[in-house]
Amino acid sequence: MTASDISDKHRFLAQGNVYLPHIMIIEKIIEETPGVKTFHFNFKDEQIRDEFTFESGQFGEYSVFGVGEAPFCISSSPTRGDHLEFTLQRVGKVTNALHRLGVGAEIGFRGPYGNSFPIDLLQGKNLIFVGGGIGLAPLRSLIWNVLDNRDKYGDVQIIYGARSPADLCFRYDLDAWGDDKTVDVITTVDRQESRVQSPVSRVEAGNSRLQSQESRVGAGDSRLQTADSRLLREGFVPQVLEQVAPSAENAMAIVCGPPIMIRFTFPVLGKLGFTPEQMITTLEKRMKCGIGKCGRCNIGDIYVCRDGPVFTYAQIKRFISSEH
Amino acid sequence: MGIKKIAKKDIGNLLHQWGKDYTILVPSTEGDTALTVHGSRFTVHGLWDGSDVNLDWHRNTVKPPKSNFLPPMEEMFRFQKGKEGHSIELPQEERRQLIFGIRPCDARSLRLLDMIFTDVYQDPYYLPKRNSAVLVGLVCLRPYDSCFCTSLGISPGGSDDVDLLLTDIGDEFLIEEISDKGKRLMELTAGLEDATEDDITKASEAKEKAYGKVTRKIDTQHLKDKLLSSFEDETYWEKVAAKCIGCGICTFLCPTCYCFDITDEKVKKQGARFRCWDSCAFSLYTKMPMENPREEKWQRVRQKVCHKFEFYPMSFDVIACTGCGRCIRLCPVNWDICQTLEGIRDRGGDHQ
Amino acid sequence: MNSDGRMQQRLRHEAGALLEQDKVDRIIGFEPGSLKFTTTPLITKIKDDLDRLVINPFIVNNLAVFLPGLKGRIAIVSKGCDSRSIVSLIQDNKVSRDDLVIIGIPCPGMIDLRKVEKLTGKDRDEMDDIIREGDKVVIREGIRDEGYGITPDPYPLTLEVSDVLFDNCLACEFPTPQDYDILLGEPVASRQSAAGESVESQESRVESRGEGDSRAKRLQSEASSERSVSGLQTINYRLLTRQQRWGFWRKEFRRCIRCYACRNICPSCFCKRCFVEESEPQWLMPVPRWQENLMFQVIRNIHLAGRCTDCGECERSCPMNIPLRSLTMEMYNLVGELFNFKAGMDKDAPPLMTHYEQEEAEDLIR
Amino acid sequence: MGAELNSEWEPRLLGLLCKWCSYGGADLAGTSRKKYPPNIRIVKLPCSGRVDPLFILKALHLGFDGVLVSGCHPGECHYQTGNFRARRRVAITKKFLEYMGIEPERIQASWISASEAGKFVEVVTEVTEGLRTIGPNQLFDEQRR
Repeated sequence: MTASDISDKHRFLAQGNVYLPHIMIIEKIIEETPGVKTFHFNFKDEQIRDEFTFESGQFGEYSVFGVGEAPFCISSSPTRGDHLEFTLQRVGKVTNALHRLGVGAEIGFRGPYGNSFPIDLLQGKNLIFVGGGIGLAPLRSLIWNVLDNRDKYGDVQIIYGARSPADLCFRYDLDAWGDDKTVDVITTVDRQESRVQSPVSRVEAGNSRLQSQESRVGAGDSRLQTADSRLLREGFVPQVLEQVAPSAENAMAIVCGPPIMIRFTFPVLGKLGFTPEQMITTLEKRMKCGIGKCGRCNIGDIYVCRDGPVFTYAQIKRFISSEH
Repeated sequence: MGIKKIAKKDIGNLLHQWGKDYTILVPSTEGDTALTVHGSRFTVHGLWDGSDVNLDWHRNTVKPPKSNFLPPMEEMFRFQKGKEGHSIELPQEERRQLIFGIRPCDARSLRLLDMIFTDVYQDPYYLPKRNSAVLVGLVCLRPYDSCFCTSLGISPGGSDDVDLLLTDIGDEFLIEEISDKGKRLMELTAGLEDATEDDITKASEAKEKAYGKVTRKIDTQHLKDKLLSSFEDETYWEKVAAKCIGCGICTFLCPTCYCFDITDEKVKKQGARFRCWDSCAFSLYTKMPMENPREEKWQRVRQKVCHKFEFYPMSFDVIACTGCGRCIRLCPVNWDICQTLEGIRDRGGDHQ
Repeated sequence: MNSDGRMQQRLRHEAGALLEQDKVDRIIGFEPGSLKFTTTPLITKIKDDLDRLVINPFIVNNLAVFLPGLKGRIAIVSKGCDSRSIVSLIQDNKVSRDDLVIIGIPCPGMIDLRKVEKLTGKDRDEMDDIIREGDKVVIREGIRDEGYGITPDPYPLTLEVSDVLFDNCLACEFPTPQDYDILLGEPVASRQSAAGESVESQESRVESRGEGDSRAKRLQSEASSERSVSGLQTINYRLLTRQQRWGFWRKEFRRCIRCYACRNICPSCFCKRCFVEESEPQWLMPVPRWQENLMFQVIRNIHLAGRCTDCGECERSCPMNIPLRSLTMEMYNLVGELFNFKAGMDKDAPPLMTHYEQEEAEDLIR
Repeated sequence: MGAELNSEWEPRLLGLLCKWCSYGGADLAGTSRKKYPPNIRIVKLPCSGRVDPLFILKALHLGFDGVLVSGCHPGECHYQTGNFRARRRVAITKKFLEYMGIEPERIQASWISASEAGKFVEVVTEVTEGLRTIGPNQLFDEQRR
């Protein structure tokens, strides 16, 4: 998708000014892991609430008034729900302030910005989703989008990994996808022993079968058969991907995770026969303005906020080695 | 097209007339002493105080005119938390600006900035100021030894990007109408004389002479491709970056650098969101909590050079440099972008 | 050949030997700049580059600023003030003396182009040559252009060297490096002691220029006017009233654009991450508002207490012409008065703020 | 800012108090019902040696009119040397701010032990009255008022 395509998209500008945020209300907060929360939020202005549309992969600028703005993708699917969701890890000034907010608090939001996953290109193909940690958030928007239009796509395989069982996000989604017989879910952790001992997914506590498996996970046993024949493997995502070895034929791989994971995943996909055009990723940079003006999110001549955040590997490989 | 002239001593009169409709910004020294910085006259486009004409127009300003359109800091909006939640209030629109004595290179820089601020999304702070402003250009008769505008298609006497163009012809300024906006302004201006043939000849001679004074050159042919093929050459970039101290002078005072930061301030229940200059020379500029794509100084230096000479041409088909030479003469360690580009040109011939 | 030329010749020779004998990995010195009357730092491992090493009255940078960022054994060209910065860095454990070969220059002072420009009415690039000859500086006629109102002066023009040196060079206490491995010439005495002139009498010399005005009165009128003549002489603002100082500084700091050149050019500002960049807690807003600018400079100077050696690089670098040396000098004097401390004198002494005396500054405690 | 516009203005004083002594002194003043101006806001520090000049500047930045740093008497620091280090910092901060044109009365330091409730009351009263005389902190008047 090019810049000119974006200009044709719907814009939802507050007072006609692209930098002004809409006021949003937080409706629900899910603590995914000790440092990661998902916020369900909605427009305060009911008219915009009805009119607002977005596509999977787009992002927004979220702000806590008086603290600042930060970009996050919209992690819910446009096919679902009467609200929007975003997921963030507590890492800096803005994310800390967001984590301190409660249900009912007001935040600023402007967007949607950026391009989106190329739905047209994905339809009819086998899809391999490769996610790591909180990188599942943008994939999740697309996964639900795909599953809600299941007949338009081929096989769906999800390879998701986190550092430890406690760091697995969206357990309720993993469970739901696991229950879906048309989806192959493979979950892996870098190491089985969780650094954080407490049970994790508070909202879904007790419902998550993955979590209930944790107690049975033993050291030295790297592949564990769970009760409903799902795997909780041990190993880094690129390694697991290599073991699973999905076919590149009529397939697209959609990758999102920490930069180090992305960096090691592309070569593995290449080995498996995926061409750079078959590899899609969504990137994260320090996007301050979100609209291609403030200058800091570029990789070469590509501005992640303006030209992305969704790219094929073919688009970014020229610059990625030394700046990503 | 009318060509007029005005005696230098009557400039105050002229500015008074224009001052009714515009905020007048003139090149002026701060105070009464003509101080210099690193051998550059310390002048800025500052508010004309309306009193006597104390203009120092001989040499280009230290602060580029972008600071009047993209100010070092600007309030984007104010917010307030009341019983009904947050409310947002936009700042009032400012008065139209008239930039008096802008150099052709700096006038071009604004056109380069227009590209980014109209790209995909219209910038609601820059554009209103820019569109309502009048640029009264001044032929640059004394370019610095660090100037290389002619290598970038700009002439010290160029009129492409201004509304009116003044030429110093001794005791008088020749005034040429360039754009429609300039024409309209002239129609409302009283007290101008028609220029004589002699004046016009004098002016064109002066322009020609000024062109010859820009002796520094860079070769921009295939530069974009050479930069692209040198992008991964860490050794080269480390070498050129070694003496850079990573301050923000070259970017903040570059007429075409536009990077900014957005930041909030709140006192009790109200506050404001600001936008202020930021620079790719600062390591925090790209810093994210978990990683920094441009951690190393050489990466940041590379970004600065490539943004102007490689990425901007890829996006907008034009080099984002006007050859004004500020980054060279204001640099505290004399880091010279021309030398860096020369080094790129001299590197192997993997491009035709 | 003048003394600069002799030192330069010896420098190239010594530096070459150091690289050749593998005594150091890198040389830090100066090479000619790309503009007239400028030099630029040369940081190199390559022997051929050493032919470009220069010593002239324009080697203004304090090269110690590069040391904390470089690894390995380094030979560094060092003037008197630079050497004190190096000592200060050693005190702070930022560099190890064992990794350094200090090539000392007995420094006769650097020429402040701002002063030359002011005295000649010409800009740097319009002068042909500035030659230092002992206590005189000869300016050769520059490119002349008719019709710009410059009165033709008699050229070549001869100026007193004391009229064109940087203020901090005129006030330099230790022009010969404090610590060196190689000294390129004979040690030179401080201008003050050479002229048998104390700081006080120098101040009175400044005063005598005031043409009958009492000094304080003149300074006051300068500070209350738009801008002082600090481009020519650093003023002791202590002589102004508190309100005048406040008025002066808030006006000066309105101009600051927060480019951080003052911080980045400073060898003593070696923090990897400056307090001004902290976001949690955010001490200061990144916006260039005068209050934040002033606070930044105050904190920076407090952090430099006992580190700043009065090399004057912050003021020289400032593109907005803010008289920053007035601040660094105040702090320099302050730590001397309060704690009897001089920065960069003894590499084995503890840094000022890590240390204390039982009895000191008690009069400031109520 | 003219005083006449500011009839309701009350000085705001920030107390940076060492928890081993001065904070105890303040506590004792409270429990023994001694009266002292309500203008002081107290931050309890583990030691006066924790005082960073940044704290003082930040307080002025936030609109406090003065800062009082208080720790144990010399030689009585719980950590041996904390108050000596604080003394150096406060001294240069106070002197340097004076050079910038900020009233030295805004930066105050005092040694107050846990038993010196009387001295605490005395110091806070004096400092507050001093601030009342010199008026509001000018550093942020334009921005904040």
